[in-house]
Amino acid sequence: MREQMPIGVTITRITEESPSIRTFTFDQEIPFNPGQFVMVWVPGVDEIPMALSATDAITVQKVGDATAALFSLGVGDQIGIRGPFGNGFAVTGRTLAVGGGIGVSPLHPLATAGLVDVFLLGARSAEDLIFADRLAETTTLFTATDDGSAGHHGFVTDLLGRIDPIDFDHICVCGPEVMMRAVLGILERHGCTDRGQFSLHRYMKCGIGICGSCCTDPGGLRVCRDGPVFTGDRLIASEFGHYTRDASGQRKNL
Amino acid sequence: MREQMPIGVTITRITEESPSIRTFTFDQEIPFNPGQFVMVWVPGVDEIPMALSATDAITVQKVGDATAALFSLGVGDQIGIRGPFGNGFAVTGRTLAVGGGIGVSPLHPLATAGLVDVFLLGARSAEDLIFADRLAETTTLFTATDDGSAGHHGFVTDLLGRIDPIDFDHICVCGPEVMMRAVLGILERHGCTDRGQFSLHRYMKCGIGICGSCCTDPGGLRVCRDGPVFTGDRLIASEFGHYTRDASGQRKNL
Amino acid sequence: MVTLKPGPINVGGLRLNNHLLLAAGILGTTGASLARILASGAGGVVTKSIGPEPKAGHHGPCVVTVDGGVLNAMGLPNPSSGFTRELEAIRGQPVVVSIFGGNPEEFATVAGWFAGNAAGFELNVSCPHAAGYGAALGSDPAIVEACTRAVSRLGLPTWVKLTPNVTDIAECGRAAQRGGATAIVAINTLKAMRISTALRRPVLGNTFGGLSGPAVFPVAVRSVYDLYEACSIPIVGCGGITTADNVVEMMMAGASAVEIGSAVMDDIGIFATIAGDLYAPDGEDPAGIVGCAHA
Amino acid sequence: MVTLKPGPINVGGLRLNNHLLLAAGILGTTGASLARILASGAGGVVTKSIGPEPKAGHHGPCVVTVDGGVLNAMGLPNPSSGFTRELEAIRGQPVVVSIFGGNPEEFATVAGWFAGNAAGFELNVSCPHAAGYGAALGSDPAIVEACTRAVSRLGLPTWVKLTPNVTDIAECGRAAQRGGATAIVAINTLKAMRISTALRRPVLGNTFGGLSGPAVFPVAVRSVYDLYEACSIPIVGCGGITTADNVVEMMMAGASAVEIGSAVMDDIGIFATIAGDLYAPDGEDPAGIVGCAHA
Ligand SMILES: Cc1cc2nc3c(=O)[nH]c(=O)nc-3n(C[C@H](O)[C@H](O)[C@H](O)COP(=O)(O)OP(=O)(O)OC[C@H]3O[C@@H](n4cnc5c(N)ncnc54)[C@H](O)[C@@H]3O)c2cc1C
Ligand SMILES: Cc1cc2nc3c(=O)[nH]c(=O)nc-3n(C[C@H](O)[C@H](O)[C@H](O)COP(=O)(O)OP(=O)(O)OC[C@H]3O[C@@H](n4cnc5c(N)ncnc54)[C@H](O)[C@@H]3O)c2cc1C
Ligand SMILES: Cc1cc2nc3c(=O)[nH]c(=O)nc-3n(C[C@H](O)[C@H](O)[C@H](O)COP(=O)(O)O)c2cc1C
Ligand SMILES: Cc1cc2nc3c(=O)[nH]c(=O)nc-3n(C[C@H](O)[C@H](O)[C@H](O)COP(=O)(O)O)c2cc1C
Ligand code: FES
Ligand code: FES
Repeated sequence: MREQMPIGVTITRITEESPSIRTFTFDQEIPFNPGQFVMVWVPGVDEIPMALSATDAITVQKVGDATAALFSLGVGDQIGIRGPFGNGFAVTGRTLAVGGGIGVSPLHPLATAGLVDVFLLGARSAEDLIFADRLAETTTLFTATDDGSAGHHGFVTDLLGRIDPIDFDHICVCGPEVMMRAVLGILERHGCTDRGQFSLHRYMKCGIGICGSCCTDPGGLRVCRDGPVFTGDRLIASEFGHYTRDASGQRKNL
Repeated sequence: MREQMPIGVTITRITEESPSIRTFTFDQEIPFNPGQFVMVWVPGVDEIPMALSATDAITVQKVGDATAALFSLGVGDQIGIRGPFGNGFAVTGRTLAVGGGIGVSPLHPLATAGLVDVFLLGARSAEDLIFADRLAETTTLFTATDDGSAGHHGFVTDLLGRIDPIDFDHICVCGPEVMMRAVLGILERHGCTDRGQFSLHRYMKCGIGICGSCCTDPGGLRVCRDGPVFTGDRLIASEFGHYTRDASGQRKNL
Repeated sequence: MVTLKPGPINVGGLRLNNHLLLAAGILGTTGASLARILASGAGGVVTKSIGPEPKAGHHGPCVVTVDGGVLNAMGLPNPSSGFTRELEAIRGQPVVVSIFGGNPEEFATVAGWFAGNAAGFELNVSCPHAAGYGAALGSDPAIVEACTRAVSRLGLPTWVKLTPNVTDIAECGRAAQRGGATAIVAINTLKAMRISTALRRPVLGNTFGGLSGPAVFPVAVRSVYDLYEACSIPIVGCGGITTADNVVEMMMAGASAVEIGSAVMDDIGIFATIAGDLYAPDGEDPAGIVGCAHA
Repeated sequence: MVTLKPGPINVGGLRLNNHLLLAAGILGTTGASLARILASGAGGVVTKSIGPEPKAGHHGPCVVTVDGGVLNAMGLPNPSSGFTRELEAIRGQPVVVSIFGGNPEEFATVAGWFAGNAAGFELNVSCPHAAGYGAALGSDPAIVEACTRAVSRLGLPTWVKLTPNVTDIAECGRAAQRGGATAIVAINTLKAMRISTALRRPVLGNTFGGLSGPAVFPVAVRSVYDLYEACSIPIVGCGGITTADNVVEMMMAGASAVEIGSAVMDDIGIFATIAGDLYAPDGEDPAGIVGCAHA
């Protein structure tokens, strides 16, 4: 067992992507594969999993204590980073990305690496469609908003209905689990669940596959270590889209 | 710090070299440089330093408890081996070896490797001139005995008087410390102490340079780690030939 | 290397498929995960420690890896009685339910919930980083005895897991034995901590935690050896095991079976790997190995 | 990385050339060897522990290296009063004489021999493998206090080295402080053992020994942190240090200086190596670092 203490990084830039989403750029590059995540230590508060949205950045939606504490930090403040952990996306050939809300975060470095051909991006409204400009530079971007304030008026899954998934070797997906389950359903109908790569969120404590808090039913797959990216065929008969667990290990329906 | 527990070896052959000296050959080869030693664990008794006289053998003179316990073992019995430790001899070019008594043990593998040109071998009497036949095969061998029962009647150092040490790039020496000190004196007179490589014996407990029991004055050189082989120039103004220390660290004059 | 004859074994009232159990708190929060480890070659599994109330555990960081080990302060997160449903998927298998409480009554209450579907219990009186639980009780032999008695009374196999963070672990072992333990498990983690020099504060959310992994193996072997001299009930060795040779060493120290935790991190197939090295048709009778290093 | 301003320091009554001392029992049997370490960059040295009678120590094996550490059972070999002559070569240098005895009187006797040429004393009430000495005394706070008082009475700097093999090291620290210690040293080795599976017996001649090296670093940091909260005298951190960052971490936990032992095995030039990384002209004031990880 090799030592892997958190490294200390200093925040060098904070970008307000939307009222509830900020990108924190720091002073060190972390070599990673798009889709891998780090454990972000907010000193005195907690440590939480976050995808790397770039080699030196995380993009965070404020949802609770630790993310609020992150939002209270400024340029020059320090945070701790452990990782990168997990498998990340694995693509070759034609790739479609489907991101919903903050789920665009792990897909962003895949796109900026030039590995995404078509990108379907959904959010509640125009202001939540983050990274859209940059994604449009390297991918063919289609957007959807719940309120119709930009792009297609409706769900990002609607956009998928207009595309033939079979045209793509890989379909990389990250977003709310209900949305991801809907995408999986579409792939199932096309008989290509194995082309889907879904990045899951589960409650994580260790990030290194030992504590058990992120294990999923029925296979006992560890999201932090065996994932966070799983192909659709491994998710089809699972808890995915149905329930998850909280910090104590109790089931919570989605 | 890497794990280095003693390995268990099984004695496969016991050769009686003389009434008080036996070679114990075992079932495993230990890659080593001639002059390196191992710590030999006689289970239930003690652990003592012994030069490797071959890649799979030690040659032992019975002098006290642990060596007596070794002599009580038979073929099929197990002992523990830690090592090899220390530096060993380093020779290139023309090499002279000078061995006295059991001191021939670490010089033997140097000779069998074809690295010794001339070998001066001394002992109390003919029966103590161990390894002589084998040494004669690969080196030009001259012998001396205290009682004149074989070779020159007198000390091995007398033989050195008939040879010009300056003809050799290296003079490798192992034997009783008084004899080694006499050799060092001869080299000093020839102004070539740096060509001498003396293999020292000191009380050893750890064998890995940490406990301090084998440290010499005045430099604090560790025989187990910085040695056991030292060039003559590093020994000239030292305790070498004058005193040593016992298990408690008390000085004992030689 | 020493190899052992394969086959099921009986230890401390339990029948196990082999000598290798999953240690408590390692991938032990869900039935599915325990089933995965059983399917991967473990002879038995110990669950996450379950207590009287659901607990979210300590704030993070909860785990960091260090040189030769793992440092953790999970804080005993657990779903409490809700865990019964996790056991449904693995009913009838060699599943030891690890339990904790703040006093003998709480131990008895928690054990009661699982009396129907646990093959046995392991009492956690040894976690070094949960105020009021674990080692807070386990360093007092009288409390160890009382907690053990409260559970052993139920008549199910009762293993007691001890802490090495005491002056004399043998005294705690004797206390567990007096309380009716059917086996002793040693060891839980060593109380330890690290500081982030970059952030100038303890790295664990809880400041203190427990050290496990190869770093503690020599301490675990010593503890098992001590306990073997002091007690007559079987001992289950735990702490730092990563190889089949480590298993043999623990058994020679006096362990009748072993638990493996941190090594799962580097290789989730560790049970099959070790079993492959440890067992051979012409292997020795394991009974002859247990405690053979004692003079 | 944090760097410190170089320069001599004062700790527990001693003036040291830097924060880095050689730990007791490591290359500390002869004056020449201590002089070598001083010349190689150590800020001070602690000698081998010296006792009331010459001792040959335990039968071998006395030392084996293990994964991330060293396991030893030297058995306190020492030349007793004869050691005074070893100190002649290093008179006037920052040499702490480590001493041991079986009771307060013996501690006082041994200390008396060296009162003339020791810069200070370190009381070994912590060696885990010498019957009747070391940890046999050091796990009883009352005895720790009495031994400390017997030596501190001489008026020389009196450091007391504690064992981590107790339920509560802070209690022992407070006892040393009451006894008049000018500093506390933590930690000595962890009680441990290994078994040779090939030879089916404990590998150390003494069966039990002490674990040191990187494996124990998290235990040492925790001990120093605990002691810093419990005591007001300076603490000297020891156990598993191999890098300058480890030194900084120990200091943040509360150490005013550190001792380094096992790391000398892999690099006898370790003091210069660490000093080279640790000190810089524009480094921080060390006083600001000590204990800064405490909330
Ligand atoms: C692999 C992975 C990658 C992620 N990447 C991103 C990202 O790029 N951007 C982003 O904004 N969010 C990301 N998240 C989600 C993020 O971890 C949570 O939003 C964050 O932990 C919430 O913490 P909190 O204290 O602010 O919220 P809380 O008040 O603690 O809880 C809010 C919700 O967040 C979730 N949560 C809380 N703690 C954890 C935890 N330790 N592990 C997992 N989920 C938790 C729970 O579902 C909880 O209901 C990712 C999660 C995972 C597992
Ligand atoms: C590097 C080295 C290589 C050696 N190679 C050989 C060899 O090839 N063949 C051989 O016969 N002998 C060799 N010796 C000497 C051998 O180690 C001792 O003869 C042996 O340790 C004696 O042990 P004992 O218990 O039988 O004797 P004891 O009764 O213990 O003592 C007899 C004498 O042996 C010496 N001795 C005892 N224990 C040790 C110890 N742990 N370390 C060093 N010296 C000790 C002491 O000087 C003592 O006075 C070597 C010694 C060293 C240091
Ligand atoms: C992440 C983690 C969580 C743990 N949780 C528990 C627990 O809930 N109950 C318990 O008795 N021991 C727990 N332990 C201790 C282990 O069961 C085991 O005693 C210890 O890790 C030593 O074994 P190892 O070196 O094989 O990991 C935990 C250890 C780790 C690393
Ligand atoms: C070979 C060896 C001998 C030791 N001898 C002593 C001793 O005589 N007195 C003592 O107080 N500590 C002794 N120790 C303990 C060390 O001084 C130190 O406390 C311990 O090794 C932890 O530090 P480290 O990890 O840097 O080695 C010894 C340690 C070793 C490895
Ligand atoms: S977060 Fe611990 S196993 Fe995944
Ligand atoms: S034998 Fe220990 S230092 Fe040489």
